[in-house]
Amino acid sequence: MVAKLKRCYGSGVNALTHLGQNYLEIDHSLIAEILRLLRDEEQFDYCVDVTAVHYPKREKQFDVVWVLYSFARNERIRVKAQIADGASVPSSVPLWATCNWLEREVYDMFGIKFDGHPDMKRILLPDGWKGHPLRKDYGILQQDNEWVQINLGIESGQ
Amino acid sequence: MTDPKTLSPLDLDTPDKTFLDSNELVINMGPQHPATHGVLRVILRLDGEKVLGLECVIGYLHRGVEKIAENRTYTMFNPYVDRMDYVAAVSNGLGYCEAVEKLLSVEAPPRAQYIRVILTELNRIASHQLWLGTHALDIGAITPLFYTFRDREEILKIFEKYCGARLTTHAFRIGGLQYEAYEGFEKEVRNFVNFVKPKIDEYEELLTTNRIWLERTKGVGVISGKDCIALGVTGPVLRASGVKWDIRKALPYANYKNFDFEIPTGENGDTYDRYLVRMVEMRQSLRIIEQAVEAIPEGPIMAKVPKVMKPPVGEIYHSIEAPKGELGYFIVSDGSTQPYRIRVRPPSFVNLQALDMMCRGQLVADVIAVIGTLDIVLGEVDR
Amino acid sequence: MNPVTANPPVATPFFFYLLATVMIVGGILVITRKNAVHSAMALITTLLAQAALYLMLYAPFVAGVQIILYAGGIMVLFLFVIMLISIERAAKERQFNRQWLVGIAAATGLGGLLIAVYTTTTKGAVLFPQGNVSYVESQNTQAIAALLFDRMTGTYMFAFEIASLLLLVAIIGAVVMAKKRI
Amino acid sequence: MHDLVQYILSYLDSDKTPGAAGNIFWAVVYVLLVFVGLSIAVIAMNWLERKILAHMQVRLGPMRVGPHGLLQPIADALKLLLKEDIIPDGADKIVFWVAPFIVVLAAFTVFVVVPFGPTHAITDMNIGILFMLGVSSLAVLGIVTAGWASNSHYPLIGALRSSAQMVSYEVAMGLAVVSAVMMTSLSEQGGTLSMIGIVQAQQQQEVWFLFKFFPLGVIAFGIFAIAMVAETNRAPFDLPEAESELTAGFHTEYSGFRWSLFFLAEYSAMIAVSSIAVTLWLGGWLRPFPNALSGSTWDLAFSLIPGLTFLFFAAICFYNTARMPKHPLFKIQTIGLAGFGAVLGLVGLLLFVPAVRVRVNDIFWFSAKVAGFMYLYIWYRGTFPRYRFDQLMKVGWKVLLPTGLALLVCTAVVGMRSEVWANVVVPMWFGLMDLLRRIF
Repeated sequence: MVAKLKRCYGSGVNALTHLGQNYLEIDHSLIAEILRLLRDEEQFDYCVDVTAVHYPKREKQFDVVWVLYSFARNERIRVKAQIADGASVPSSVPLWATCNWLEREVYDMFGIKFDGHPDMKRILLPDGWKGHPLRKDYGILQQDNEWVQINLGIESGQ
Repeated sequence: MTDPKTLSPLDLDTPDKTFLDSNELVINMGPQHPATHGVLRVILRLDGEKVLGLECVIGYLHRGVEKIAENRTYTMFNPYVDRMDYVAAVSNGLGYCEAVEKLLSVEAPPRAQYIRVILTELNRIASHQLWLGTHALDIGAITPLFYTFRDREEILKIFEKYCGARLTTHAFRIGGLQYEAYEGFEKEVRNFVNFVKPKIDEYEELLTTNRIWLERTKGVGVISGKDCIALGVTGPVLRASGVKWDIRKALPYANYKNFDFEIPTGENGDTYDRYLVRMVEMRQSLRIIEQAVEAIPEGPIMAKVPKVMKPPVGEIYHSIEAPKGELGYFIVSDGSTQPYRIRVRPPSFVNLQALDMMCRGQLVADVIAVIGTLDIVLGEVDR
Repeated sequence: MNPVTANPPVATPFFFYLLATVMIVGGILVITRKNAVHSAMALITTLLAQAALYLMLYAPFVAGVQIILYAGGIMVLFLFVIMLISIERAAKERQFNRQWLVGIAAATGLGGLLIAVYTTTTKGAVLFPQGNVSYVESQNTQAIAALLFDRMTGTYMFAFEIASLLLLVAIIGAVVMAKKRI
Repeated sequence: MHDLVQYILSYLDSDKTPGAAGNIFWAVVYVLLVFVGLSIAVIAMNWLERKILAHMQVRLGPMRVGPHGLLQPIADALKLLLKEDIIPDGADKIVFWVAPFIVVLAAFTVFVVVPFGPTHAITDMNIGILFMLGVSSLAVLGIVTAGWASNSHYPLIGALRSSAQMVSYEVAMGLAVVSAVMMTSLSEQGGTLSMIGIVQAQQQQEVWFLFKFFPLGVIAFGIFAIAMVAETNRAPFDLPEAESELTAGFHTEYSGFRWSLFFLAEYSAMIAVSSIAVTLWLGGWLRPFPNALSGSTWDLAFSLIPGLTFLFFAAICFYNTARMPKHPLFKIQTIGLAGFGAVLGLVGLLLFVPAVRVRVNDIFWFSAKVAGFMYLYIWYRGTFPRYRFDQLMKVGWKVLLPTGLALLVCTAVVGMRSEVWANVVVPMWFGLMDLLRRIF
């Protein structure tokens, strides 16, 4: 599988193993293609999770991570792509319906937009909230004071 | 942003005065509603009593567990995971400890493994009992609730005796266990198994062949195995739709490969099958417990783990079969004492996504049944 | 033993006028209330008062049927339908057309005609003959059954059955119309 | 003055109900007695339901207010009366205000014709059973208007469900009732709709209508027993107030006194429909085996049962008094329970007095049968899940209604040729039973 991917995409794909778990590092531009290929040709029919990691010091600040599982192969794989702040990622809702809420959560927590998502809005935090709490520059005590004042009628949520 | 009404997507604060004119009736169910199992809010679009569609509004219990994790050491974060799925806290702890152990490349000693499995399976039974009681209550049978709570109490007593807590147990430590099993632990667990076996028959007697229960659950909230996989639905819901997949068998963790047990599956993927699957799961858990109690070895309960944990740089995804489905932990370590990022893959959150699909075309009463059968815990949905 | 003498009615005129007033007030409220539910409630009051009047006339069976069919059955369906349509809008709309003058004229004319016929015919002949004594109290139910179904005296059977057939036609018609929409 | 006393005493020799005898004094007394008795019954039912249900569900139920929670219903009633009476802003004030009274009125008025004994009824109406069905059907109006006037979605859905349910089940209920009324026409004095007449017909035909034309009577009773649960919106047909779906259904927006009226109405409606069932099929006030076990010895034996029952209850109280914790804190409770037992015992002893015994015997048997139904209601609630609305309608229209119609035809045919039934079908039935018994 890895060889095939390498042949197709060359340096855009990097297959690695850490602690016995396989993962692919792929280029931003290849996300849609590779995810589709993994689902359709490699039978990764179950998208376990979509999440992101924030590295503020890097040029491309975000790692977006897809955890995929194949029932047929009984194998799990992670796909990782680096995204710059403000860049958007193709949505995988057409591939796996489960990505709907998972991508919304990534957007809610990191502010990463997914192109082609049917309903790109916040999920856990209220719609009017400012800021994305899982970014590293968002302090643990920080909150949207304005929102709290207006909607809850109190000075601070603490 | 400044308008408080942005809280309510369908603008329910000013009900449409002409709603009776149209065929569509919008009903807001929750966040305070007896049958939404916490603070789930469901906005239903109805045609009469038929559900045209629904939208879940979640996040009322959001506590930012993942953010907290980034500001705690690995050991300090351990109790927090209990607060997600507080009904199955032991499973949460097992998943977290194993994930960090993998990151540290240590393995808990065999005795610890066995005790872990016993407690986790006990917790699975407790979780299923709580599910059964509340689910039956939603459908209108009030008595099973008291039966299941009576028997769940015995499990909580064992937990309390083992680690001092009943619900949010914090039973496991990274690298093994802190507490040795108390004296008479094995005997009590054995007694419990013998005690609860006839009780499960009792629940089944009340419900399995009850005509009204059959009518209320058969053919309600049907979801096919294919849809389950597409929606990422796992756990008993997936198995009831005919997919024989259980992480304990597929990608064994802890020492589950040592035990002999079956994975129950359903055929129709309806509420009744999910009920049956969970009932069988309880019995299978008892089987695992019985085997584990017999085979529990002597030895240390804690592996050699450094006092200050600094896992090497790297990432790990580890998942276990929680009572509700696949519970996964994605941990990124930057080599410091605190996790750089912990992502929890909550089964309830993902399973809840299927609610819309399962409820379309059903009646309001079925929405209640389906919410119950999905077995969600809002602490885990919202984290 | 004649039940009428054994159990004489109490304060007949008082109750008659009370019930009659209730009926008239209810009737007026039915047509003057803008809120359809209020109208329906007024109509129910009228119907119940009417049932009470039947009781006073020693027609308990008719009174019972009145309560079951009209107050308990038909009016519930009325309310059912009213609740399913928008009341706020109906209340805002002007009621019917402005024809209340014509209405009053017609009502007065009709009332006058009734009074005129009543006064002229009772001068000589009796318009309302004395009720058949055997129909009162204890045999009331049986008497109605005899009138309808008895082989000898039952003269209204055909009319009765044909009326039920008419209702059946109405029901089928309603079902057909409703089905077409679905 | 003497005239008045004479007037009052004159009734005591009469063998008719106060209404039929035209005795206003006794009619008023009976109305008050029934009203007070009904209120006590509802209060007792409240306590019993909570206790019995609790014991079915491995818990204790109310235990704190009074010994074994005996004063809990009273405390609850006080709480309800003192609660703020909230009328929602958008509610239709007048209708909101009137609705609970319609329900209560309908539930209480039916007791005018309930026969607790051959003379123990407020009145005996010629159309008794028709009156009961008619007036109890008025309760729907109250429920519908309550739901509508609340101006809220859940009550409205609850009200719509409730009205559809009650109207549907009334049909099946009526059919079952008619078949019982048909059976009365086989008596010597001819058919009757009067509640007292129906019981007398059973006495005269020497059979409870439950066992008449076996199995026709049982089927009719079965239809009625199902329909009456639906009619009173109780589990498993409690959809209008399905807590898990509609919070509280049509009375979601009600609180305090007005809510307690709905509560009162629900329980008195339960007692009312149970009374109908008892009167129509279970021989009303007749004691068990009035013909098979007749004679003065049996009469005496059966007339002692009411007193013995109360003594039994008193004994239970004393037993529990002895089991009370011996702690100063429980002193008042222990004394209270003993006092309650003493009251029950005194009532029991009073019931042995011949003059009282004769008058109260009928009422006791009637109440005992109704109490059996009340227990059934609680039992259902502890056992069954709730039906879904379409299933409920399916049961009503597709099962009960056709069965009822077929039953009506069968009863009519069998009634016209009752001798054939008695001489051919019944022996055949018993023969079949005998055969089965021999085989197994």
